Amino acid sequence: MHDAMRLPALREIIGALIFGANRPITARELRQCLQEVASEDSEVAVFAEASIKDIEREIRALHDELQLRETGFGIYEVSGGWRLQSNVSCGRWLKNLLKVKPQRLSQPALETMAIIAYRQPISKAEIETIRGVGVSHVIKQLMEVQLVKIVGRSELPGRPFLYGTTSRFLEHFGLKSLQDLEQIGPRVFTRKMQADTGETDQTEDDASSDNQDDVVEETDKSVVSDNEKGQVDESA
Amino acid sequence: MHDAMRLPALREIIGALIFGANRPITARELRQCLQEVASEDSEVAVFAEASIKDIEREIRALHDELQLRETGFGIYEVSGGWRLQSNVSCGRWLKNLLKVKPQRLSQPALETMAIIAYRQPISKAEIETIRGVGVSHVIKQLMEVQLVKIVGRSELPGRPFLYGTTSRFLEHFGLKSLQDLEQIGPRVFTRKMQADTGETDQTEDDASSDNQDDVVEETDKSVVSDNEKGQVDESA
Amino acid sequence: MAQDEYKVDLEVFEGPLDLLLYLIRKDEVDIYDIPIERITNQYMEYLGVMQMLDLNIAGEFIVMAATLMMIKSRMLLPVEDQNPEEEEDEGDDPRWDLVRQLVEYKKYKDIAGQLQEREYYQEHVFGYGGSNAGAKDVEDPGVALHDVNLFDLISAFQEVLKKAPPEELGEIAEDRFTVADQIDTVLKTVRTDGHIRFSQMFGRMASRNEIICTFLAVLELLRLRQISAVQDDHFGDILIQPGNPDEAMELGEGAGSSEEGAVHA
Repeated sequence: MHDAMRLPALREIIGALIFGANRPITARELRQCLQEVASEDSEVAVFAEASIKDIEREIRALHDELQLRETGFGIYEVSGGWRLQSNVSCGRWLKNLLKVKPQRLSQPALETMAIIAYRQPISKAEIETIRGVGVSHVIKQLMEVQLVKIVGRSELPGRPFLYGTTSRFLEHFGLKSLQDLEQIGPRVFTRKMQADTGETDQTEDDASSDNQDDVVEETDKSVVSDNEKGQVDESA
Repeated sequence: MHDAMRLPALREIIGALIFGANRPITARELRQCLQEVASEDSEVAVFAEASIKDIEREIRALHDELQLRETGFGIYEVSGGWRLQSNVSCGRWLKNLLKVKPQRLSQPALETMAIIAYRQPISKAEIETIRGVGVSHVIKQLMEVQLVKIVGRSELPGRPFLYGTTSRFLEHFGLKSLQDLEQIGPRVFTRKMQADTGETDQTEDDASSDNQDDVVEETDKSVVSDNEKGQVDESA
Repeated sequence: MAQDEYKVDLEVFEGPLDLLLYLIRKDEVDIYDIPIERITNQYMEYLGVMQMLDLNIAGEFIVMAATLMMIKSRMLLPVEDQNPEEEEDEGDDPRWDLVRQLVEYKKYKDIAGQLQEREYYQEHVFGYGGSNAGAKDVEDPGVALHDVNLFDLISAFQEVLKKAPPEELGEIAEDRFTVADQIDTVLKTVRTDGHIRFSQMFGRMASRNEIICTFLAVLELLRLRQISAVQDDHFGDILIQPGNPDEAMELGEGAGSSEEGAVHA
C-alpha cells in the first residue's frame, strides 16, 4: 500500500478528519491537529501553515463537491462544528435500515425546552410562572436526556438552580449555535442577548418581544407597559 | 426544511445508506431496504425496481466520484460489503485527532465527576443533594470506566458507600495528583458547566477535561471511533 | 363507579393556561378581549369533566378557576367603582394580568411548535455510522398522548356525553361496564376496522357509565400507544386508529403529536 506514502492534499486531510471525528469538529480543532502532526513530522510541516480561513475554504469546497455529486450525504455545520451527515431526503431509508426509534419530545417538554432555550439561565420557578403548571418532572427528564443542564445558581433566596441548554440540545434540533434561535423567534431572543443577569432587565425586552404576537393592534403600547409592571411585580 | 419532501436519486439513497450503515453493507441488503421502504410508501415504489446490477453500478459511480474529488474518504469493499473509510494517506492526522480529542464525557457525568473529585469521600445522597437529581446511573457508569471507586462507608444510618476518584481519573484529566485540583480550582469543570456555546471554550475543554471514555454517548459512536482508530493504526 | 377497578392514572401535564388558550382558539375570540363569562363557564365545564374522569389534575387548575371567578365578578362591578381617578386603559381591566400571562405563554408555545418541526427534520438526518442526535434510547418514555391534545379529546367526549341519555335514578346496570372490558372492546374494534371515528365509538351506548369507561379506555390505550388519535382539521372529528408502540419514543409527557395530521390546540 504505497498510497500511505503519498502526501495528501489539505482538502483530503480535512475531509478525512471531518469524516472520522464522529462529532462536530471546528476549524480551530482541525488547525490544531494539522499543527500537532506537523510538529511531530517535518515531512508534513507544510500543513501547519494552513490558516483558519484556508481550512474553511476547503470545508466549503468539500461541501460543494458532495452536494454537486449527489452522494447522499454532505458536510454541515452543527452545534458549533462541522460534520458529515446524510441528506434529509434519504432519511426514511436510513430509518428503515437502522431500525431507529426517533426520540420525540412531548408538547409540555417542548414548551419547557423553548422557555429554557430563550430565557436561559432560568430557574424552575420562573419556568413555572410562564407555563402555569409544575415542571419538575419535565425538567428532570430533559436533564436525563441531556438537552438541559444546570448552569448555575440564582442569587435569590434559596439559591435555586438555573437551567440552560446543552450542546446536545443544538444537535437534537440541528442548530449551529444558540444564535440560530434568533431565526426561530427573533424578538424573544433579543431579551436573552442583552444582560440577563438582573431580573429587572428582562422587562424591557418583554416589551419588544410581545409585539410580535398576532392579534395585536394599536392597543399594544399600553399593553406592553402594563406587561412590564406585571413582570416586575412577579419577579420581585 | 422542505428538502425532506424531494425525491432523491437512487445514487443518493445508496450513498446515504452506505454512509449511515455503521457496518459493511451488501448490494443485496441495499436492495432489500429499497424494497421494504417501497412497500410502505408508494411514493418511492420506483426504487423497488432497482436490480443488484443497478445498485452496484451506482456504488461504483459513487466510489469514482469520491476518489476523483479528493474528499479524503471513499467507498471500499470490506468483508463482503461496502463501507466508507478514510484514505490511508490521511491516517496520521486521524490518529492524532482521535487520540487527543476523543469523545466527551456527558454533562451529567462531568458534573458528578467534579462533585466527587472536590468533595470526596462523598455519598450518593450528598451528590444528589448538590445536583438536585438522581445520580445512581451516572455513578455506576463512572465506576465502570474506572474514574470513580468506592472508598469506604459512611457512619450514617444505612452506612451508605462513599465515593472517591481513581488513579485513572488523574491520568485522564492530566493531573499529577489530587493536590493539582486545588490549583486548577473547579475551573476545568465549571467552565464545562457554563453554556458551551463558544467554540474556543469547547476545544480547550475537550483537550483538558475529556478523555476516551465516553460515558453516556451513544455506544454506536464509540464503536465507530474505535473502529476508525483500529483501522488507522493498522494502516500506519 | 366501575372505572375504579381499572384506575387510569393519567397525569395531566398541560396546565390551566393550556386549557384557556385552547378555549380561546376554539371559540376564535380575541385574546386581548376575552369574553370572560363565556370562557369561565367553558373552563368550569372542562374542569368538571376532568374531575369526573378522576384525572390527575394539578392544583393550578383549581387556582385558575378561582381567578376566573374573581375576574368575572370584578367585571360585573360598575365602571365608576373601579379606580375612577385613573385613565381608562388596560391596567384597569381585571383581565389584564391573565392576558399578559397568556400572551407570554403563547409565545413559547409557538416556538415549541417550531422546535418540533426541527426535531422531525433532524429525525431524518444521520451522522457517520448511523449516529443520530434524535435517536437515543430513553428509559422512561413518559406518559404521552399522541397526536391530539388532551383537551381535544375532552371536548369530543363532552359532545358525546351531552347526547347520552340522562342517567336514570336507581339504575343498577352500572356494573356492566369496566374500563378493562372497554379496553378490550376498543382494541378489538380498532384492529378489526382499521380505524373508527371518535364520534361513532359511542353510537349505541346506553349509559353514561359505559361512555365514561370507554373514554377512559381510549385515554389509557393512547397512553400505551396501542391506538393513536388523529384530527383532520383543527377541532374536527377525531379518528382513532391502531397505534404503533414502537414507532417513536416520546420524551416527557402530556399530549404530543405525530408527523402527519398533528393538531395542537
